[in-house]
Amino acid sequence: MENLIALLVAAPLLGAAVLLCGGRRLDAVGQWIGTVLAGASFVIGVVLFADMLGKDAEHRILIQHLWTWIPVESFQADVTFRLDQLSMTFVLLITGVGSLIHLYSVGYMEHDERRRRFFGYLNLFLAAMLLLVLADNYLLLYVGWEGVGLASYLLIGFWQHKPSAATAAKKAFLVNRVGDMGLSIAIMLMFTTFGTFAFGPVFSHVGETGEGKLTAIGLMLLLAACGKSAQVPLQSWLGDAMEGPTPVSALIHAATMVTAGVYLIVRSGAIFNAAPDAQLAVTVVGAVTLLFGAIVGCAKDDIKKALAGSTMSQIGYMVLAAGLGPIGYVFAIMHLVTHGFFKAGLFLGAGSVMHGMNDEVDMRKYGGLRKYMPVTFITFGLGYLAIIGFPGLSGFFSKDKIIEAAFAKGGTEGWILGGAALLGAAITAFYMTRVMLMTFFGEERWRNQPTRSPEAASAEPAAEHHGEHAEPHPHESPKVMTIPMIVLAVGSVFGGAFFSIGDRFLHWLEPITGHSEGNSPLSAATVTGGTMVCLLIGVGIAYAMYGRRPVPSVAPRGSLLTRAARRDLLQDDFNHVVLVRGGEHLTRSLVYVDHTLVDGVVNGTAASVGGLSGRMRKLQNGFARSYAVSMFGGAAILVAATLLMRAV
Amino acid sequence: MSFPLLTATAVLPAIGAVATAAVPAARRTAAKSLALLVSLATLALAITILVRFDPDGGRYQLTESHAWIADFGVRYELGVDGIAVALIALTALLMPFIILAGWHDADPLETGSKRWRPTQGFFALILGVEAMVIISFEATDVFLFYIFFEAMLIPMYFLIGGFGDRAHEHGEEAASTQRSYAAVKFLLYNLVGGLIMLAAVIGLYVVAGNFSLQEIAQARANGSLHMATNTERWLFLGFFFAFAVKAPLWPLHTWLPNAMQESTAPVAVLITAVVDKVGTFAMLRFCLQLFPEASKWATPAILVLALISIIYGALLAVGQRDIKRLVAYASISHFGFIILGIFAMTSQGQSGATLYMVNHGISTAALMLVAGFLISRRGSRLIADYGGVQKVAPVLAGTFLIGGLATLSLPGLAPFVSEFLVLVGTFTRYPAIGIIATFGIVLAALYTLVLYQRTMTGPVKQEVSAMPDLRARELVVVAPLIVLLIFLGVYPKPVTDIVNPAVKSTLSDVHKKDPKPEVEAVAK
Amino acid sequence: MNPVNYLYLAALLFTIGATGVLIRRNAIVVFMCIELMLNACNLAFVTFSRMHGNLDGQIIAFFTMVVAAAEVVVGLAIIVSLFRSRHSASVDDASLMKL
Amino acid sequence: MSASAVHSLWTTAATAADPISKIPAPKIEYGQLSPTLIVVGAAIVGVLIEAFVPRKSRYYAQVFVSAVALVAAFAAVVALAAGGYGTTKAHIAAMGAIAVDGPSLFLQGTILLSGLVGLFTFAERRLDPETHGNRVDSFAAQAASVPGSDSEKAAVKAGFTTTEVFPLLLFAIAGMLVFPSANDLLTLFVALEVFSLPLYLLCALARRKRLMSQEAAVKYFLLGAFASAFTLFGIALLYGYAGSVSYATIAHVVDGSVTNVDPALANTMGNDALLLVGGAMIVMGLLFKVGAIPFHMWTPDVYQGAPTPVTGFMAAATKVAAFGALLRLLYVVLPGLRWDWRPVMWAVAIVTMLGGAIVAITQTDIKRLLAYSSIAHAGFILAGVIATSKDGVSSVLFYLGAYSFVTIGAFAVVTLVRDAGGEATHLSKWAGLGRRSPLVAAVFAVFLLAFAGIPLTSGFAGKFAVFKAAAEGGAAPLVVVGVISSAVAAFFYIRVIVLMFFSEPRPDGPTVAVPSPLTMAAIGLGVAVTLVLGVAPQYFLDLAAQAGVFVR
Repeated sequence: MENLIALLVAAPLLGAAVLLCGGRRLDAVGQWIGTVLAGASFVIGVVLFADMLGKDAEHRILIQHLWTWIPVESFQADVTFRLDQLSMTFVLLITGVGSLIHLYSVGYMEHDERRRRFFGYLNLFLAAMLLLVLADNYLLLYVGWEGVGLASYLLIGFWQHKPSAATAAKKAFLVNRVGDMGLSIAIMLMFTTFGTFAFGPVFSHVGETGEGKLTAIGLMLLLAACGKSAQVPLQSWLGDAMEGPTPVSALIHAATMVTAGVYLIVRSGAIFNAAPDAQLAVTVVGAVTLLFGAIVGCAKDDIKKALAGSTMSQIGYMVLAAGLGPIGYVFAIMHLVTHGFFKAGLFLGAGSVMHGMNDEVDMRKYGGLRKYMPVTFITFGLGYLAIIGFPGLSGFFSKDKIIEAAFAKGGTEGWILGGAALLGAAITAFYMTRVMLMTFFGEERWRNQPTRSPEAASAEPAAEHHGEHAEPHPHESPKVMTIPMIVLAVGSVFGGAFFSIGDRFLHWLEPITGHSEGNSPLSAATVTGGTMVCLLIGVGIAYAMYGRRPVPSVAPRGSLLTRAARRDLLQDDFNHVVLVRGGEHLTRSLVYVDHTLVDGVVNGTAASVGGLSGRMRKLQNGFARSYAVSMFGGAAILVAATLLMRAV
Repeated sequence: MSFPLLTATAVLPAIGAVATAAVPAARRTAAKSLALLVSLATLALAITILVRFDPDGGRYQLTESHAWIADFGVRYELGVDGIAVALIALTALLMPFIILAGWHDADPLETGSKRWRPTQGFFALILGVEAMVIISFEATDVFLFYIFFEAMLIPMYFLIGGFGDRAHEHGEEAASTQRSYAAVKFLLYNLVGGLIMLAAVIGLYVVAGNFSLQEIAQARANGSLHMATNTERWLFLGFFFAFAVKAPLWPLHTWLPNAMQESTAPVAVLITAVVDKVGTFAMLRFCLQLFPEASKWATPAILVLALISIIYGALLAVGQRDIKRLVAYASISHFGFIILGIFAMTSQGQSGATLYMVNHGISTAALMLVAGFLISRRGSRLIADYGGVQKVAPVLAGTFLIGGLATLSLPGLAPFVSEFLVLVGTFTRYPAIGIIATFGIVLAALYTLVLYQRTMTGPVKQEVSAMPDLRARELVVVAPLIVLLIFLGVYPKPVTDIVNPAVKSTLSDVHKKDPKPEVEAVAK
Repeated sequence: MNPVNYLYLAALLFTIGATGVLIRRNAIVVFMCIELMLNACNLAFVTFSRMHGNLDGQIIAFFTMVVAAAEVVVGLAIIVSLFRSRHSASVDDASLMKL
Repeated sequence: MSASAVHSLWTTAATAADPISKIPAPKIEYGQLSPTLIVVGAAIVGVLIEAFVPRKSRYYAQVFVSAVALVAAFAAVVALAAGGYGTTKAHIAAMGAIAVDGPSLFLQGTILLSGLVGLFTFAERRLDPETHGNRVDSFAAQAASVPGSDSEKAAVKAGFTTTEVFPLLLFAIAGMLVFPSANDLLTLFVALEVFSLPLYLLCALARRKRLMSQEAAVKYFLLGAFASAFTLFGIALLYGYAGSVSYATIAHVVDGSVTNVDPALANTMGNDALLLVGGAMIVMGLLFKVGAIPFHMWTPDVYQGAPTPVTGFMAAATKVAAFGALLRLLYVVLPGLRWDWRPVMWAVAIVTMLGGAIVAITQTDIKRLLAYSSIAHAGFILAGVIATSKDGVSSVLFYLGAYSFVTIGAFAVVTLVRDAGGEATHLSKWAGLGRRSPLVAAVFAVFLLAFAGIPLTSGFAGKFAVFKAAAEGGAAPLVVVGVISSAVAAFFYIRVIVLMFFSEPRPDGPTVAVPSPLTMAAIGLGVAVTLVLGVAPQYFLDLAAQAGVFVR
């Protein structure tokens, strides 16, 4: 059975290779090759899953050793896959959602002449992501880790002719690299500490080293997670990443890749459990980010950016949960999965809206779309209910559990974290309602509008085939796009319930992550109630602001906070001033130094020798008598020196 | 006595060089094909060496030893260890690509006399360099090594000064003056280094009485040859200086950007990918084996310099406006990594460094050659003159991107393996330095992606709108390199297996052991 | 009388000759000064010969004279040809080659 | 000393019963002196040829005689060496005047060979365009006629050539043969003059640029005479110090190993002031010949002005002879004084190496450039001289051998590059030579690289040998300085190469004349020796090593 594991990765990899090297002759069928291979990978996943369910809990770990990768003395890196419940969960999520989004893209990218390459990249991403979750040691994981980074770079910058896209892609890669630094340092630390970086040995020997080392490792892992999962302080790239095609935003920047950080933390649970300080740091980062993202989400008028903010904040939840240790791991993953459903759904919905609105992304130019694109409206709506945690829907279960766990951490920390989580829930409700209202309700602000706000100009070449001018004609998207949305909507409705009833998910993952019930100061019921209250408050405020009165189609100046939030709470400005400007100055001055100082010294020496030569040359003045003088002087010196030598 | 394989491998290209030079002026293509054939034949010989070499065999294999200049205690001694084998293979491997890539670089445009044969000269010189590089990898006699280490400069000098980019922003006159400036700079830097090494070589003779690497190393080991501490240090510095210039190590690096900027892309590859490797290789083989104590004494300083090279080179690469200069500074940063790995004195570090030499050779070749194709199309080296190439020449852009990704050592591509080994190897002994060096990978991403973004993406510039995509010949050059990058990235074991034993014995020469992990997590 | 004085004289003559070479312009005069130096040497030889009581010095003196004579031949030939082509025997005029 | 003692000198002489029997007949080993004698004989024959052979056939006769003589002399040297006179049977010949030993034989061989090659360049008659249907060489048609005068035109028209150069050359060579093997100071001095005077004349005989040629001759002559005056005075002082001019005796006195000093002589004999001053002055004379700073200033002017074949011969052979004599003087006569002269020579060597290299950087005339390079090389050789060890001697011998051929070859190439005004020696004219005639440029590049001491050329082997000896002799600082100055020197050799290969050829650039087999032979030999001594120097190193011992 374990021999199938390699195929999981191989299928999409093959797809990528074929599509990228295949050349123009594959342009026609490219999208289908990609989709089929993604599907194939999903099927294999399902088969393995079925097989795994067949076994009992302790025999569910499959190891497939492929080959020895880097053997240098004690440094032994192998290409070994490990399929256990945790990775299984991810495999299904990745391949499942992935396949759906492939399908969706077939319609979405229909008119893009570089479609073949797009699907190639998507497959590449799947392969890398699967490698990431299937790796049995950190170095191999690192390969997948950077692989997904590459894929996201390529996909964000897919419309390379747009400078904004290219810049966003570069930014994403760079910020991720900063995180990757953390991961590589963590690996080095593990190697020096344990002499290996394979999961098994490291986790089993965690106890034998000091907490300091482990904390260091944990913090480095956290840094990596921050980069990949867009957590504060490395979150700045996610917003810009929306430059990519919407399916990409759905798959990579909502459902799967950005959750890799959570995977990393949960996977390294053993280490974190032994390093409380690191755990605390994780929870703090999570809490901060979930608020940060939420606030940003409130201020954005660009529908995708608003959703991006929400993604950030939702992942904040997961990280927070993961930071709580055994209490939270399972729920972190569970929320991750449900979030995968509804956030992907929401993005696809947003994509569908844009598709119908000449790729308009400014929600202020939407409004009252529900009757033009019913399917989109319904699926999006369900996703919306799920994310705000409407009772019974998936978000409700997963998020609720996290909030409970946060309180269960106990002590002041527990209160603070729990409070943050609750507040987050309220804000989530607010901004999602805002999105909902601005898009599907209210008067139709897109009528007699100068279409296509300049910043969205030529946003997506698909537009070139729609009317560039006059007002848009909102319409429902083709089947190939709506079907995936529907499927995901189903997932986001029933997923949570399915997982939580009888703690299925808990029992499924427990053998890997371990689980412990914290002693919550509040009863589960209280927490749920509190959540509900927050939810209502959020929705209420949003309704008051955007449902009752008309939405101005140009953004009002807004309060200081709003304006800050619109600019991602000034985080980018900070980066720009400190890193970019500073960096430019540094490099420019270094170039100068290299030219004048380092090079100058050498050239200076050469020049001075030349000058000396020129001066000495003058002595050769052509007059025989002066030559005689020098000889005479020379002789005198010679004699004097010889005598002197004898004297001393 | 068996067939002198090593000598043959070095002599073949030498003969080829003479033959190529002798081809009449009119028969240019003949000369080119001849050169290509010779380089391929040399590759075949190199592969034979690879096959005949037994990783678990003695330290130096396929040895040859003949009397040469008894008065100077010099013998004609050849022998290869794993490190040398790897580098010889690299050299022989790159040559055909270099020749193929430079196919049209030396077609004469100005009318010299009937007997003026730049094309023949160009390829003859390239083969000459190959011969000298190979023999200096093979030499186990210090003097023999020195001779070719020095002699190498002359053909390189003519290659740099004699042949430059076709189109030049300031016209041919300015170009030739800049070229000869670069050439002279290259030569003087390396000559000064070499001459200082000469003093040390003489000193070594005075101390040791002969030049046989094995004998001296042995004598050092069993204590029969004692060097006064200061003597050893001075000699070490003499040797190291020369190698540091060649490598190049900050602050002796400034010749490299000029040289690479002014010479044609294939020659630039020849410089960084092949010739400079002799410097780092020699550190590993000569500095450590001949002067173990002094090496250890100098390690801290050298590590710091290497660290500076890494960061400094990367930062300057970010600040460059000229594609070739950018690659040059990137190389400086990479050489910093190599030297770091060598002097970390751990098996990971040194194996990594050796692997790095190979991988850097391949990756730079890929990146630089594609850059050369790009430049030859547009006739400018300035980054600012490009934009949106990806749209008009996707394959070119793709290969360029892969080359770039290799340069920023993306996991899955060969350079990652070596770079990570170097980092780990350094980290295990000097955590702080290891961490600072890690910043290099972020900067690498920065300069590579900036380069790619400015040249390949964005709206299509008017001048590049008509740019043709890679031609067959160019694809033949690039594709194998890329395949190799991926293969060695996924399965570097063949190389490491060859290299590891050599590194092991080098380490034992300097009496260094890998630091033990704190916890014995893996059962031995 | 102490023969050492002759040595002093010889040294004096030698110095005078050398000085003349350094300060005089006319090639002929310069050449004469050189001859003077040679003769100073001869004087020294003869004096030493007398002091040592062996004849070597005196014989050497003869050799020196012969050599000096030969030098005169060559020297005058060169100087005269120079004079004829330049119409001046000043050594300072002959400074085409410099630097 | 008392009057009576002096009086006794005469009386003894006067009261000799049978004076004839008192004077012992000199015993001359003609066989061992044969090389010198052959050359001198040939020179005299040459003079006779000038006197009796009709003008038309003089040239051929002269060339023939000189060539035969030189070859024969070389054969004689080889025979002597083979006879073991270089090693086991080495001894003092000709009543203590000449030392026949390793160094002298080796150097004589070198001088003869470079003399032969020099002869080839002298005899070259294809480079200058034929005037009035007469082949002409690079020597004045009639030295006596005033430049540009009618008589000169007439002489040219008549197709005169100064065939006297060949006997002159032979005389010079004869003197050079004696110079390094002279074993007493008188012989040294005579030999010095014997090879100097012909050179003075040869310098004046250029066919083109006669004014410069004559000027060179005057400068060379005046300064040379000036220097030899110093030498002579030095000899006088040494004589005064030791009471003899024989090397052996002086050495003994210096060592203090001489017994029964006549108290009457005590006040001069063994007076160190005399010794030191005298020694310094002789050394100065020799340093003048080798062109060491500060006695070098004649070198550039003379090298530039003299006819290029003469320059080449002079640069090579004079250095060989002078360094031979210097070696013998320092190793045989003044070893006891080592601690006095070594520091001084150190200084001279350093100044010479650096000075020569640095000034050369800014030269614009190829011949002057080579002159300064030869100065720098003198410095390198001095480093070997200072080693004061057997290795030192042999390394210097090897270096001289290697150097002389490179030099003659280089100057021979210079004679090929010509324009309307004769040889085009200004560097700017050499621009792009590599494009015009790659072969010549390549050959010259080889010579330059040899000068620069790039590996695989004889220059490197020689430099290595010398520095090695110096380092072993404990002169490590000298080696470092030498290395640095080689770096500086490399710069201007490279500059010439850049000029030849990388810069665009001038439209008014010079043409490269196609020489006769003679010059080709000279150049070819130069290249061959350069490469052979660079790649496989072992045999010659052995030779030099065997020849490294002086006889006392």
